[in-house]
Amino acid sequence: MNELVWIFISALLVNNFVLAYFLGLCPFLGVSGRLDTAFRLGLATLFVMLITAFCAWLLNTYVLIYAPYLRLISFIVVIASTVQFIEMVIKRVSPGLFRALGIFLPLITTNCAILGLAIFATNKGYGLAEGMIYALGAGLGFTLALVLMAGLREEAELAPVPRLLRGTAINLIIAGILSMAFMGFAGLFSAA
Amino acid sequence: MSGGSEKALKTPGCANSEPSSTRLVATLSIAGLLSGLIIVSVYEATLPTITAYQAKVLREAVFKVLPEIDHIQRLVYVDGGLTPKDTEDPEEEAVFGGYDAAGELVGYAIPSAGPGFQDTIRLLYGYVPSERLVTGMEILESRETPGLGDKIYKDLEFVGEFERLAIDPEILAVKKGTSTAPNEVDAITGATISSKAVVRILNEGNRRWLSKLPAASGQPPAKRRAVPEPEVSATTPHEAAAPSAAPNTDPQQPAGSWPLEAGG
Amino acid sequence: MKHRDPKLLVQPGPLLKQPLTTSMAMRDVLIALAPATLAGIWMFGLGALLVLLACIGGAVLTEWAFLPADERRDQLGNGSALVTGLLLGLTLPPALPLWMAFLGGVVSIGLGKIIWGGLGYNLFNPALVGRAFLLAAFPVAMTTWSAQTGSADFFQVPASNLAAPLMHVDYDGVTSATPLGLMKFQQESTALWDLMIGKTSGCIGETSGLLLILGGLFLAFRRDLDWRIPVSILAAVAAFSSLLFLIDAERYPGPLFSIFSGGLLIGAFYMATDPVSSPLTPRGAWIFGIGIGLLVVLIRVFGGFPEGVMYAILLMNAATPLIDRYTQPRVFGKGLKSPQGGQE
Amino acid sequence: MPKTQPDAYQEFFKGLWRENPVFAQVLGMCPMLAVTNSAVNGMAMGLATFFVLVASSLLVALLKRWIPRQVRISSFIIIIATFVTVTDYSLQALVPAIHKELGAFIPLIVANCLILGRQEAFASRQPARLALMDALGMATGFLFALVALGSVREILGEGALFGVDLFGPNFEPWVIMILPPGGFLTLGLLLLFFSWLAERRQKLAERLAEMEVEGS
Repeated sequence: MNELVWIFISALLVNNFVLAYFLGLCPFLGVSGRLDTAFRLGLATLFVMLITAFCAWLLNTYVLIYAPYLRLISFIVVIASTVQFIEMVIKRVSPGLFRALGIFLPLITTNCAILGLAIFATNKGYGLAEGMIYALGAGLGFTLALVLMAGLREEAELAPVPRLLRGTAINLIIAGILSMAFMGFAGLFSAA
Repeated sequence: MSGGSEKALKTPGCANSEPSSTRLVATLSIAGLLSGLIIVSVYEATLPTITAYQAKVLREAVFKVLPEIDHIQRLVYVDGGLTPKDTEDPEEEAVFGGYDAAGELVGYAIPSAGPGFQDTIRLLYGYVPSERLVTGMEILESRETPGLGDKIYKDLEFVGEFERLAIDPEILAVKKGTSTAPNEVDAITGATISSKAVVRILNEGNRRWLSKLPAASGQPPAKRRAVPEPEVSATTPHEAAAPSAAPNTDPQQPAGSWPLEAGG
Repeated sequence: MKHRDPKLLVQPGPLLKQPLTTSMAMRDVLIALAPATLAGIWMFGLGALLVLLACIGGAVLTEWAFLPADERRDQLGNGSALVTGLLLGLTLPPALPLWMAFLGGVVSIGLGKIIWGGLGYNLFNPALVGRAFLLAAFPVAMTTWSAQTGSADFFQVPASNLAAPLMHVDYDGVTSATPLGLMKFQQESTALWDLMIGKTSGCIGETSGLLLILGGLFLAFRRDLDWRIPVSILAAVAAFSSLLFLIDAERYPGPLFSIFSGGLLIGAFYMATDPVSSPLTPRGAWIFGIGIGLLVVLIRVFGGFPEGVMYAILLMNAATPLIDRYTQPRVFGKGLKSPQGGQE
Repeated sequence: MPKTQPDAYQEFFKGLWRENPVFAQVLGMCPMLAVTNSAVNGMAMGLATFFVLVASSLLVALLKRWIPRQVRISSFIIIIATFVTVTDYSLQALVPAIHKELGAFIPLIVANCLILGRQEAFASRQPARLALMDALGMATGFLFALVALGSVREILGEGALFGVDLFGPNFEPWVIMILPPGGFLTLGLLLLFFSWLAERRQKLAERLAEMEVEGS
């Protein structure tokens, strides 16, 4: 039980996918301009992550032990189809959200955070429960980073930021400061 | 110029006609087939080198943590006993037995893992059952802070603490320069958390394995649960429960619970 | 320079941002910090004074270097860079090499203030940005604490202070753990009275709890800070640590120890209350303070670091835009969006 | 021939500087920042990406005639994933030490938006020769960016460059530079530096143009 707690906390805060592993930077920098969009994209990513973790576990347990070399290809295929599916669902259920997420929804396919989740969970040898908790932590962590970033960026938009810094440079520096702040979580719940 | 050519070439091949779905499926199948073929051949070509390298790394680590051994044997714990087995199976827990030239068992190299300051630390440690001593510790994987936490493998003084270290009643990390008892380890100044994590991972490995390891040398006994060890220390409460089953299936992952506040 | 005047005044905090008021508020902060600063210098010797000066030097020089020539007089005159440098210095170990202290001042202003467009726009407390940078960059130097000096060796500057720029530090003097370090790694408590008057090792300005409270009360009396923030932080820390203390008094420190140890008081009164990087509404201030208190206890008790005040404040700084968003009246929340869209 | 020659060069050089994938387009940094904590790691990752990008661009450009538009993205991904898997195993067999450093981040090359982006935007629409030059240019630009990042972080973070000690044993390393925040800050400041350079050059060009006008 405690192990699951640690896996969750570790993926959520200590080894936050964006702020410690640099995964999912493209959407992190691209979609974090608006708070509500960021939040929804975060949840979409979380959802895809959960499904991916489940599929990765299935693949690992029943297919990849016989053909480990197919790992990458099969993960990619699973993620691509999942995203396709979610895209269809969102398009039907909420056209507004579909417009808001725009180009970035198909790009979840190449969102390294999703693929990274599948690969890391495999490397760490997680079972089903651990993998799902890991996905939950990673997805919530991604959402948290995205939402914090979006809030900060909306404020920074109003500030007289020097012209040269506008755009990606300031966003990266904000991310750097956030990443420094998240260092405070190091060792959380693992300390003796 | 380049813009013009871009437009001209934008729709190559069957520009206006909708390709049949058979053709789409066929294209993807051929692509998949070819890619599979390439991947399998590269995999087959590189596999021996990769396996040999991994085995070499592991072997070197085992030789580092166990003194004066001649050869090693991978042992898996099945049906309450240790059996030699070389193929890996994630369902089984394994240790490495180290033997001297005469084939007598010297000790075991036990893999263990647990949370460190930043991420999971994986390590291997040598254990000699006849003396109940840890004989060495080698970090296999860690992401501890450079310059601080990474001293758990860069600081030879700290690594040296694990040579001839008593395990009873439990290994303890104490403030640097204050270790007096044979079961105490000097923690690294400024990296107390990482040092304590290493010690905790060792204790965790002991909890999981000690009752499963026969002390006698030679052939690992089959199907014997009662272990001929001097005594199982009463101060480590987990030990009593440990032999009941192999609770965790993955040799890389420690069994049972992370001791949330253990060792405090 | 059309961005000089923001489209929306979203920060009508307790501090108005006219230059005159700013410089007055900064003077108040300096007055409030004076007792604790002097006590710190008295306790840790000349080296501590040099560290403070290095921080202030780094901060003021950076501000000067990056400001347009015509704004230098005004901006430097209001003393905000001076206060940032001083606050940074007060949270550093007294034996820190001066070049690191100077670098911290540079980073505080550079990353903490200039890139945001200057005073009044920084989303993180500048001094804490500098400190977080130093702690991540030089973890050993930033966690090596010298013991207090007696009056006899007041003028002895530790060799570590004078390490050559970019060069390694050699600690020759007696080092001793902070009360929080003792608590975390050796389960040793420190006498409460020693904590209150600052007879412990630690950062230059964070040891003398009573003087810090005195200054904080002065600021609150002068209406320079939002009293809700320190009150909610201290109350939250007291509540959470009491809870843990009741569960296991052996393992967890009591509420008074938690309040008087480490940088909690200086953080609660002087850093979390930075009007720019804290929420605007009273309800937001309560959430902000309780969040900081919770994070402080979480990091101190369950985290890897003995002290978590800096991280707690930075994290809640990061959450401040969100808190503002959800505590503002609905109309404002909606009104915020339209200028945003038109900004691009 | 003389007409396409300058074009090919142009395709190559635009990737190096003007359209540098990292400094100008800020593409493909997702999984790459994590391994730029030293110049060697940056270079290894850059070279791995180099191989994958050039090989898949060439293949896509050659095969584009046979790939229906509807399944092009899937086909691209299969091609890229194949090359990445090949790279992964080859590195693991040939240079296991470096493979261990880059670890789980090599498979993530698949998710590098730069690579898929080049296939979609260029290789699938241009003749193979231009596609190859474009890929070579982009890949070199990417390699350059990763090495630059890795170098800055290694110099400050360890006082060394490519493992060679620069400042002697007394240097106090800035540990933050090899930690995640250092990656963000370094890239942010490098971007700032490059946009400053670009602006300066533009101003210079404007001034030159003005002088010419005045002179004539």
